[in-house]
Order: sequence, then C-alpha cells, then structure tokens
Amino acid sequence: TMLGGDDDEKVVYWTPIGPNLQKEALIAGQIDGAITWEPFATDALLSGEATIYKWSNEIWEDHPCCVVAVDNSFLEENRDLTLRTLKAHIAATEWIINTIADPESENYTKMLQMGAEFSERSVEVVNGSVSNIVFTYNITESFEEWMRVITQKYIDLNLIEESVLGTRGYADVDDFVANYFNSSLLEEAMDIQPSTTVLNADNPVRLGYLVGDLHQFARVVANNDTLWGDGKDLFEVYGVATVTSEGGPYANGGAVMNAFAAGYVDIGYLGSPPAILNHLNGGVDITVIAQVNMVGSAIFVSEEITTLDDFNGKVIATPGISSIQHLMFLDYFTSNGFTVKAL
Amino acid sequence: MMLSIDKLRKTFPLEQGELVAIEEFTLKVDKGEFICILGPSGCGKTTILRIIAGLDNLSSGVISLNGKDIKGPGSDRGMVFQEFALFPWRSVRKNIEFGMELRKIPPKTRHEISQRLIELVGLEGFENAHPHELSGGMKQRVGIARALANEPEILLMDEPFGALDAQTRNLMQKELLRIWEETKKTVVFITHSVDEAVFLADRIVVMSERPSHITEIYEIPWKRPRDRSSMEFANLRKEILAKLEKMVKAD
Amino acid sequence: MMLSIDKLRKTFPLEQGELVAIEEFTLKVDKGEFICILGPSGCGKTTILRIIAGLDNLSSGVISLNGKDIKGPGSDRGMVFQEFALFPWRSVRKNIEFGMELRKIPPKTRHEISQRLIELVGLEGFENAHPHELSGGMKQRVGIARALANEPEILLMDEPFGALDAQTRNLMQKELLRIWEETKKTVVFITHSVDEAVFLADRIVVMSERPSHITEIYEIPWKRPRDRSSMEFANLRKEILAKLEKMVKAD
Amino acid sequence: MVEMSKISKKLIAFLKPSDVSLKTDRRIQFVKTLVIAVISLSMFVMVWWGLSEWINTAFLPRPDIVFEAFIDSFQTADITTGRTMWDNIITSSIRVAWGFMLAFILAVPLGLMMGFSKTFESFSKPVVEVFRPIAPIAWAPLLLIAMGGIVGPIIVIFIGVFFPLLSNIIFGVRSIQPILIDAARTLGAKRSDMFIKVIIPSTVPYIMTGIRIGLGIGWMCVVAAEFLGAVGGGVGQYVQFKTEVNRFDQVFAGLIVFSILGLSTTELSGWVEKRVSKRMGLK
Amino acid sequence: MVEMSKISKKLIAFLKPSDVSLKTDRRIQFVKTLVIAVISLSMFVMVWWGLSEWINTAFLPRPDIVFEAFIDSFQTADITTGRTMWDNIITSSIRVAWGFMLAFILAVPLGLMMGFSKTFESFSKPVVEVFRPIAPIAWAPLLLIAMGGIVGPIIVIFIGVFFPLLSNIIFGVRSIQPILIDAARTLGAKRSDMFIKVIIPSTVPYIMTGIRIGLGIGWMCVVAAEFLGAVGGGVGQYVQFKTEVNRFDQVFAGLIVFSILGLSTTELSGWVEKRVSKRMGLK
Ligand SMILES: Nc1ncnc2c1ncn2[C@@H]1O[C@H](COP(=O)(O)OP(=O)(O)OP(=O)(O)O)[C@@H](O)[C@H]1O
Ligand SMILES: Nc1ncnc2c1ncn2[C@@H]1O[C@H](COP(=O)(O)OP(=O)(O)OP(=O)(O)O)[C@@H](O)[C@H]1O
Ligand SMILES: [Mg+2]
Ligand SMILES: [Mg+2]
Repeated sequence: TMLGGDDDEKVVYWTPIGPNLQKEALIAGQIDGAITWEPFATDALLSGEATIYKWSNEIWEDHPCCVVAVDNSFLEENRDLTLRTLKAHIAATEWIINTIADPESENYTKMLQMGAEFSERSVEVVNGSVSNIVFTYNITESFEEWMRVITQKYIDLNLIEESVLGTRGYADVDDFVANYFNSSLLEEAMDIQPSTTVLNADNPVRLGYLVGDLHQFARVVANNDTLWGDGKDLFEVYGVATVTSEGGPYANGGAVMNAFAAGYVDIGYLGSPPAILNHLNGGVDITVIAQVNMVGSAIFVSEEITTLDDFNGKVIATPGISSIQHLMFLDYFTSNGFTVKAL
Repeated sequence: MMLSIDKLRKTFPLEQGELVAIEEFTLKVDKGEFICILGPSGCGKTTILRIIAGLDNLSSGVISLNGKDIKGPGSDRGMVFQEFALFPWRSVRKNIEFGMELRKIPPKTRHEISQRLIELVGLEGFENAHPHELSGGMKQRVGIARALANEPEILLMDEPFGALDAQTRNLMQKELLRIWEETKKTVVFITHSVDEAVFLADRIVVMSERPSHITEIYEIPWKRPRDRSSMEFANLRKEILAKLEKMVKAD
Repeated sequence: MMLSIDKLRKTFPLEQGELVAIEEFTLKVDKGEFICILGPSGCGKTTILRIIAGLDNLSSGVISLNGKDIKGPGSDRGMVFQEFALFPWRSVRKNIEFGMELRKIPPKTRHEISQRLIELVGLEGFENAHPHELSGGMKQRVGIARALANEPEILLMDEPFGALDAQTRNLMQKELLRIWEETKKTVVFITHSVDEAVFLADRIVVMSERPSHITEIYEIPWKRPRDRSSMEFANLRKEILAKLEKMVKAD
Repeated sequence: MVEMSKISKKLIAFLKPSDVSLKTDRRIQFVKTLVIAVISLSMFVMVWWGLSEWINTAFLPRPDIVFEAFIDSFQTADITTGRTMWDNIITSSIRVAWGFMLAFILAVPLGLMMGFSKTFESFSKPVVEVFRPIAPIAWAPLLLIAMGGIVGPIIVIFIGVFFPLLSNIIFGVRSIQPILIDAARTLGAKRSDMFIKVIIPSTVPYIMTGIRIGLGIGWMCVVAAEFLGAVGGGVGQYVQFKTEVNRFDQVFAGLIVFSILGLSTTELSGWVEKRVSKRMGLK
Repeated sequence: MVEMSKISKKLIAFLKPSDVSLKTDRRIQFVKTLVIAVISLSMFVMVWWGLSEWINTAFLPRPDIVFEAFIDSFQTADITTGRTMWDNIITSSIRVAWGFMLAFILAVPLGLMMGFSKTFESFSKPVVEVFRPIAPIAWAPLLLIAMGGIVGPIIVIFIGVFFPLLSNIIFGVRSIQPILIDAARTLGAKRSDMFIKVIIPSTVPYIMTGIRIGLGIGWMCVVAAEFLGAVGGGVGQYVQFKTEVNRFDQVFAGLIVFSILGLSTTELSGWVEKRVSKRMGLK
C-alpha cells in the first residue's frame, strides 16, 4: 500500500512487530499481513479482519518449530536440575496431548483457560489454536533432518557464513546437527521420579520463553499450580523451583538467545532457527535438549491479498529477524521470485 | 558657536545610592576648533564624549549642537573609538561606506566619496583588506575615514591613538592635523598623553577626579606644526603634568 | 662585568629562506647597571631579552652570565613580561612564592620573603587577591615581586609599563627606581618610550631596523630622580626621538 | 554571561532610551521577566490543552491528565515494572554517574598527556579519531548484548562522556597561554613542575566545560540505552514500556522527568563550574 | 587551532631546545606524525586482531573478517534489509539533512529574535527551557508512533539539531561587541539597519559553530531513531538487524560506516565554517 515495487521486480516489505500487536497494526493499516505464531493467527482470523493466506504446514510440511535449550555451563553444574526440568516438560507435553484428545474433559476447559490467560486472548481463540499445533518433545530423525535443512537455508541466504561452522568447532552441517541437538538427556529424564522437596528453592531455574506463544504451552501448563496438587506446579513436583528470566518473556527467539548470551537464562523455550542462527553467529553456548512443537504458524493477510502476486509492494510483519517465522517468510518469498526488503 | 554644554551632570546608579561621575561640566566649542580633554582615569571623559555622541543620556543640564538639543545619536556627529570598533566582516571600503549605505547614497557616489577618503587617510591599496589584516594605525585611519564619510560637523575622538606604539602615534598625530586642516571639522579629542594634547589642541580642558568638573582650560595659540623640543612646549607640558600628577597622588 | 653578549645573531626560518631578526648585537652589562633598549617595532628587542632569559636560542655568537654560557632558563635571571604573565589561579602571595616553591624553600621562609616583597612593591592588603582583581599597575608590581623572589642577579623587563596609563606609568617608574636602588639588581629594560628610557637608564641602547644592530649607546650619568622638564632631558629626548623617527620614516 | 547582560543592557537602552536608574531598571526588569514567564508558560499550557482537545489524539493527552500521571508515577509503583518513578530516576542517575566516573578517570590523564606531549598525541590521536566520530549510541545494541543490560548501558554512557571530555581537556592544555609557560620556565620550572603547577591548574576550567557537555550527552546515552534494553529499570525504560502500551499520559510524565533531570544536571554542573572558577581566581 | 599550534611549538621547544629551523622542523614533524600515525593504526589493528583471537568471542570478530563484511556490504544487497550500504547511507543522510533543514529554518530567525529582543526572549525562553533539557532521543518512541517511521525520525533529528543551534545563535547575538552597536548608532543606524547590517553578520560564525555541534547531535539522533524503528532503511537499522542475528562482523562494518560519516560531516562543516569566516574577514 505505502510502497510500490518496480514494474519488473516483485518486492515484499517486512517490519518487526510482536505477534500480540500484529492484528492491531493490520487494522490500523500499518501492515498488510503478518507471519505469526499461534494463537495470534487464529485470533486474527476469528476477528474477521484477516484471512489466513497459508498455514506454515502448507509452506514447510510437518516442520518442527520450538525447542528447549539449556545453557551449557548451567547444564554442567546442574545436570540433575536440568533433567528434572526436562521431565516436567515431558509430563506437561503429554498432559496437553492427552487433554486435546478429550475435548469433553474438565481438563480441556482448564487448559483453554490457561491458554487464554497466558496469551491474553479468548478461550475460543485458544480452542481454535491448539488444533493447529502439534505438541511433541522427542528429538527424532526427521527433526534432525529438518535442522540440517534449516541450517543449510541460513547458509544459502548468507545469514550464516559457512566458515563459521569451523569457528564454532563443527566439521560440517551434519556434525553440527549431531552435536548441537542432544537427545540423550531426554532419555535420561524419562526415569526421573517426583521429589518430595524442592531442591533449589533459593536458586530457582531461570526460564526464558516468548510473549503469549502457545507453541510453548507445555511451560505454561507446567508452571500452573492448580493442576498437580499441594499448590505445587509441575516443576516443583519434580523438585525444581522456576522463575521467569530477567527481561522475559521475550519478543522472539533472538531475544531469548541474547538473554542466554547475557547470562539471564538457564533453560529456554525458543524456535529452533534462532537457536541455530545465534548459536553459530553469536557463539551462544547452549545445547538443544528437547522439542516443543511442530507447525502452528501462519501468514494472515488483509482481504486485499488472495494470491502470491498480491504481495507485491505489501508490508508483512514478522516477529523479528531471528524467528522461525521470519526464516519461513524469507524462504517462501525469495524462492517465489520476490525481493525482500526491510521497511 | 556650535557645541554648547551647560551645567552637564551625570550620575550612574549603584546597588546602593548613585555614583556622581560628572559634577558639573560647562563648555562651549566653536566651529573648527580642536579641543583636547585631559583628566585622571575614571573622571568621566568617555562619558562626556558618549553624551555628546548621543550614546548616553545626561542626568541634568543642557547640551545642544547649533542650538538644537542633542537627543540620541545622529550622523552630524562622527565618533572614533579607542578600540577602533570596525566591522570585522567588512572590507576597508565597506567599513567607510557603512554610514552612506544607511543614508541610501547611490553606490557610485558612495564609491567616489570612499575613494577620496581612502586617499585622504592614506590607505590606497588596502581598499579590500579586512580589519584583521591591518595594523593598529591603519585600523584607526579607517575609523577616522568612516567617521568623516558621514560629513559630520563634529568629530569625537576617544583616545584614538592610545593603543598605538610611540612612533606610529606620532605619525598619526601629524596625519590627523593634516586631515583636520583639510576638512575643517570641529574636533573633541580625549587623550591620556599631555604631550599629545599640547601637540594637537587649540584648547586643552583639564578635568578633576570624580565627581569631576573642569579645573582648568589652557588656550594654545601657537601655530602648527609645533616643536616638541621647544622650551614653551616643555614648560606647558610640565605644568599640566604636575597638575595631573597631584590629582593622582591625592588619591 | 657580568652579562656579556658577543656578536649575537638570530634568524628565524621562513617558508622560503630565513628572516634575519638580529644581524649583530654586542653588549657588556656591568653589575648593578640599568640598561634600556630602544628600537623600532619588530627590530628584535624582545628576541634579545628572551635569548638572555634562555627562552630562545641564538643562531650564532656567544652570550654568557658571569663567564658561564647561557643554556636555557634559570632562576639567576628574572623576567618581567609586558603581558604580566601572572598565574590567574594563584593569589598575589602564591604568585610571588611560585619560584620559591620550585626551589623547595620551606613554607615559613617562603612566607617571610614574600611578605617582605609584598611590602617592597606596596601591595599590603592584597596578599590574597587574585590577578583579575588587580589593576594593571598592581599586576605589574606582582610580576616584579615574583621575579625578585628568586633573588636573580639580573632583572629582564620587556615593556613592563606598556599597558599602563600615563599617570600610573609615571608612578611605576619611580617605584621601580626605588626598588632598584634598594635591591641593587642589574636591569635590562625594554621600552618604546624615549621619555621612559631617559628617565630610567644608566645607558640607552638604540637598535636599528631589522636586520638590526646597535646604532648608538647613550650614557646618562645624571643622578636620579631626573627632572623631565629640564633642558638636558628635553634635548636628549629630542635627539633620540629624531633618530628613531628617521628609521621609521625610511620604512 | 557577562557579555549577555552587557549587550542586552545596551540593546534595551537602544530600544527605549531613558535615564531610569539601573537599579530600579533591574528590579523592574526582573518583575517584568517573571510576569512574562508566567504568562508564557500559562499560554503554553493553554495552547497544549486546546490542541489536545482539538486534535483529539491519544498521542497528545491533556495537560491535567499528564500532570496526574506525573504525580501518580512518584506515588505508586507501576504495575508493569514494579517500580516508582523515584526508583527509575535513581537507576538512570546511577548509570550516568558510573559512566561519567569511568570517562573522567580515563579522559583526564589521557587528555593531559595528549595535550602535553606531541609524540604521545601523534600516537594516540589516530586511534581516538577512529572512535570519536561514531555516535556513542551506535554502540548500544552491540554492548547491550556483549556486556549485558547492566554493564552495557554504562559503557555506552562512558563512550558518550569520554570524547567531549577528552577534546576539551586537550583543547584546554593547548589553550594555555605560551607566556605562562615562559614565565614558569624563567622561574625555574622543570618538566614535572610545569605539568603539576601550570598545565593542570590552567586546564581545570576546560575540564569543567567538558564535564558539562559530557553530562548532556551522557543523558542522551542513558535514554537510548534504556530504550534499547537496559536491565533494572530507568526512566527511559519506563517511557519505552509506556509507549508500548500506549499510555501516552505516562509517556509525557516521563518526558517531564527527563526535562527536570536534564535541567538539574546542567544547573548543577554550571554551579560547580562557577564555584571552581571562582576558587581558582578565574572570575 | 591557532593556539594549538602555538603552544605545541612552544612545548616542543621546551622539550628539546634546538635551533633546527622551523621550516625543516615542520616537515620533519609532518613526516614524524605520519609515520607515528601509521604505526599507531597498525598497532591498533594488531591489538584488535590479537584480542579477538585471544578472547575468542563472537562479539569481537577479527579485523580481516570485519573488513570483508565492510566491503561486501557495499557490493551486495543484504538479504535481511534488501539494501546495500550505499542505500542505507543515503537514507540516513537524507534524514539528517531534512531534520537539519527544518531546525535551521526555525532556529535562525527565532535565535536572532530571542537574542535581539529582551521582551521576546522573556516570552519564549520559559517554553524553550522546558523542552531544551529533554534529551532529543527521549522523544523517539513517542514520535515514531505518533508521526510514523518516516516523519518521526526527522522530527527527532530536528529536535536534536534545533537546540544547540538556537543556543549558539542567541549566544552569538549576545556576544556582539557593544562598541559595534555604538559605532553603528553614531553612523546613523536605525533598528532594522542594526539587525541586518550588524547583528546578522556578526552572528554568522556562531551559527556555523551551532551547525557543527548540531550536526554531531543530529547523527546521534538518526542512529537512535533507526534503532528504535525508523522506516525505509538506514545505517542504524542495518546495525540493529545485524545485532539481532548476531552477525557482529557486519555490526562492526556498520560502526566503521558511522565513523566515516561522522568524520565527513565534521570535516565538511569545519571546512564550510573556515571558508565562511574567511569570506567574512574573520580570519
Ligand atoms: N554604565 C555605567 N554604569 C556605572 N558606572 C559607570 C558606567 N559607565 C561609566 N561609569 C563610571 O563613571 C566613571 C567615569 O567613566 P569614564 O569611562 O567616562 O571615565 P574616563 O575618564 O573615560 O576614564 P579612562 O581615562 O580610564 O578612560 C567611572 O568611575 C566609571 O566607573
Ligand atoms: N618565533 C618566531 N618565528 C618567526 N619570526 C619571529 C619569531 N619571533 C619573532 N619573530 C620576528 O622577529 C622579529 C623581531 O621580533 P621581536 O618580537 O623581537 O621584535 P620587538 O623589537 O620586540 O618588537 P616590538 O617592539 O613590536 O615588541 C620580528 O620581525 C618578528 O616578526
Ligand atoms: Mg575613557
Ligand atoms: Mg617586543
């Protein structure tokens, strides 16, 4: 609307806007669409102000999304706490999967309320959202294959220089993925049993996560202290006290990585691409130890946009450069012949 | 009779009370006369000149030029300042033409007049120089030419040669007399140098310390150029010096 | 014989070639003598004084004090500057004590000496004033006291009274003679005022225009205080003035 | 300042020549200035009020609402940050103080050396000149990540204060009247004496000027650093958060706080400058 | 500048008295300065290189890598912004130019009036003094929202340039030697003559100084505004985005660009200042 592309060149503009503000920006006419995480895609859709151009599953089929990462020095000194935190993540994820499977249950209602409270969106929106997200925790073969693909995409887009792999001590992309994504802790964590006492009451694990991101619902559920008895939350059930890290919740995965770098975060929920990007570029010393979800993002647009060509000259909001949504946006439009420009 | 100052009194307000700078000053100056004013530092010489120029107001008394009361500055009186007060961004010629520009004199006439004045004060070749490129003596020549350009009836000069070295000063005194004789202006000239006053003046007005009045007026009927080494010169010089020194000593 | 300057020559480098400031300067100054140097502007008077002070280097020649070559400044020569050159952040007393501080003289002695000097130059009551609170004459008294505080054998004065008004200047000349008679220092005094030179000096050294040399040395055996209005004073004054004016005219 | 009053006196005299005594003149002038100031500020508030009613945009809240938000920000801890305005003011001030101290400790000796020794200057100037032209705020994003949200902002402020301070000190040393150096030499000063007894004291007024200018830039830097993600509060963070949630009354309250803080800083350093000048006998 | 060379000559002479002619001295000095500068900069690069190898952090990339990123940023459009460094430089410069022009157009007449008329000053000063102490960057978040990402940054720069310019102009009018006013009056100058023929010309050097200082602050403002969300590119935006993706080699490339731009601006305005002074006969 505001900026036209050249005649023979298709241009799409982007601007960083937090997902929780994107719908308002669209209504105010500042943007023509946005790529976003749930529940904000469903929220925009249900508001009647926008349509979904594509779900992320239609762009990258069955793509992984968020992961859990741990600061390496924290891991070294607090392996037990890390495992216990991980166990709570697993338990919470399983609870979500089971709950979604039974929409009639009391838990399902509770879950929607939790999601609504966390994301500051309505129960209806949350209800719509959860079916778009695939919750999981295992680090699988196909996950690792996707990580290789994403790393390669970053290299191809020159957001990562290939030589930096060597600088960080990896032989190649395969070596990087094999080492950086560590499934062994998950296996160890499976056997963890609940603890009667909280082991780190004075020194809670500092959790980083994103603003209103329902992909990271497991963390929300695990932090809920009405589900698990004795007024404890699920982390405490496994003996771990937690706290939201300094400056959190964050606007995007890059911010989580920067908070890791600044030493504010012990364990963090974030998208897998920023975990790759800022680890390789910024040397942020962490390891990815679990998956969180797959798919569950979307491009929503104003009614002016129905076809790919309609994007020419339009402004699309992304959560920020180092987010999976931004990478997907870049990949989708550049591979479809667009020039991508920052607004 | 052209300039008449009658019972001039000037006070400046202080935090507490007021400072009587000039108690009483009465003087009549004839057309074409060369008057020097001498007096101890701070006695009000500059103040009087500024009042004549219309830059300051008097507290009481009457001051008139050709019968008309002086109210504010006017181009009938030209002033030459000890600090030169040239406009640094204007060339020599432009400085001299300043007053004429204000009087809307056409550029051609302006140029002719300024050319004549530049020759009069001996600044040929420096027409386009800026003040910072000139020596003190040259600056003061510009100051004089600028004052003359308005064709004032009276020239007010406040220690114009005070900042010059001895040799340049002597030269400038002779130049001034030459110009004075050529232009026939009335001159009121302030100086600290008794020597200079005796060399230049038709009449020397000696002022007392503050609150000041006129203590003495010396008439000097000698013709010019005067001989500094003559007996009469030395004697008058000595007499006036003694008078001034007594005033400072009493301090 | 105390100060000996032999065939001093001083050049300054220019963009192209060099400027010969002083062609040749030869002079011997006796202990306790009062020497005045006169000469046209730019002839190198200041340069000579600075070379004696050790602030500048000579290009060729020999200059020695009591038989020892002068290499750099030293507290055996005190300098008084035309621009006063007082340290603005130091009080009168602290300015005077500057040199003594450097020589690590204990505070008590320092205080005694500075007190004596303050009395000598007549600055009682202004011990704790800062330079900006003083008049020009008072500043120069501090400059003299400061130079004397180092008990130099020779006092170098570069137009010390140039910035003062006529009356103050006359007073300061008398004061200087009084101090000179009390302290018996050797003095080399630069001035532009022939009057001042004749009033003060044992010998007057007159320099030529650049490239300069000594044109004449006048011995003045008259006793002090000298009478400015005496015939001999006026005559000598006239003679020297004529000589200087001729030089400037030739310019 | 001296010239100011001189010329304005001159100009007033020119505008309406009168022989009213200066003393009365000064009093009248003062009262007049005060009355005009009050009229001026009231008119300003009225125009603001009128504009905000007329344009009717959230971006320009009414003065009374802003005033309320201003008062409230001091009385109650804000829900988003958990801090009162006092806390924020203290945080921002401590940051500026730290950055300033670091800059002072480094700039003073470095500046004196650079001004004094040509060789040392030839050596350090090229490097200084690489860094000096970079707007200090340009370092903020990098430093906030590399040094974290606590030390990072302080370093940004340090950079901001350092260069004006350094330039002023070097300029101060260079501005010493050569004649004072000469005078000290004839009085027997050796190199170290010169440094301690002549160069440092005569550079003090320039250091003071550098401090005043540096503090102004220091405030700009703290604002920027807090906008960009300083950790631990601060007035800038308050304004940033309040902008995000569109509480423009509180944003304006924050701006008023900045105005007061900026004014206090310049007034304070101006006052110190004057006192020091006076103590050093520099009028 | 005059004092600088004067005193440093004096100081050199003091450090090692010698009668080497000044001409040779100057040449030797120049070559020496150059050699030392080269050594200094090489040492700087070497220390940087060594440090980055030693600390081995992504925050301090090796100089050769930064240099490569610098060159590359001019040659290829960046994938995140879709712009080359040239585009960014042009965008930032145009912003500064706009903000500067607005400030100039407003500050010059206002400053002249405030300096000239005491009454006008009493009236406008209180309002100016409310706004002046607010760090211009503090307005950025509000203005970026209220005015958008294109006009907003320009207004921030405008605010940044306006106040130093205004202060310098007022100070310039106040610094006019009263004696020049007197001289003009005795030559018959009326009020309007005084303004046009005395006050404006003698204020020009102060305006030039205000411009130089203002442009420095203008660059700080453009950087901050671009960090905080200006629309349409800019070097600040580049640095901001590159920081987010932790491409610190490119961040440093951006900082080098800032250094060059800042230096060019001061050099340029210094050159204009000199030329104007010369043309106006102010040496
Ligand atoms: N604007 C003023 N306000 C108050 N006092 C003033 C003002 N102008 C002059 N004076 C005082 O009036 C007295 C006379 O000053 P004036 O400048 O006329 O003396 P002068 O004879 O010219 O001295 P000098 O020989 O030093 O130039 C001095 O005591 C001075 O301090
Ligand atoms: N550092 C320097 N470099 C080049 N030329 C110099 C230097 N110092 C002095 N000169 C030149 O040497 C000559 C003598 O200068 P000096 O200051 O000694 O003269 P002076 O007799 O003291 O003059 P005045 O009476 O005006 O004080 C002048 O032509 C001056 O320009
Ligand atoms: Mg006077
Ligand atoms: Mg000299």
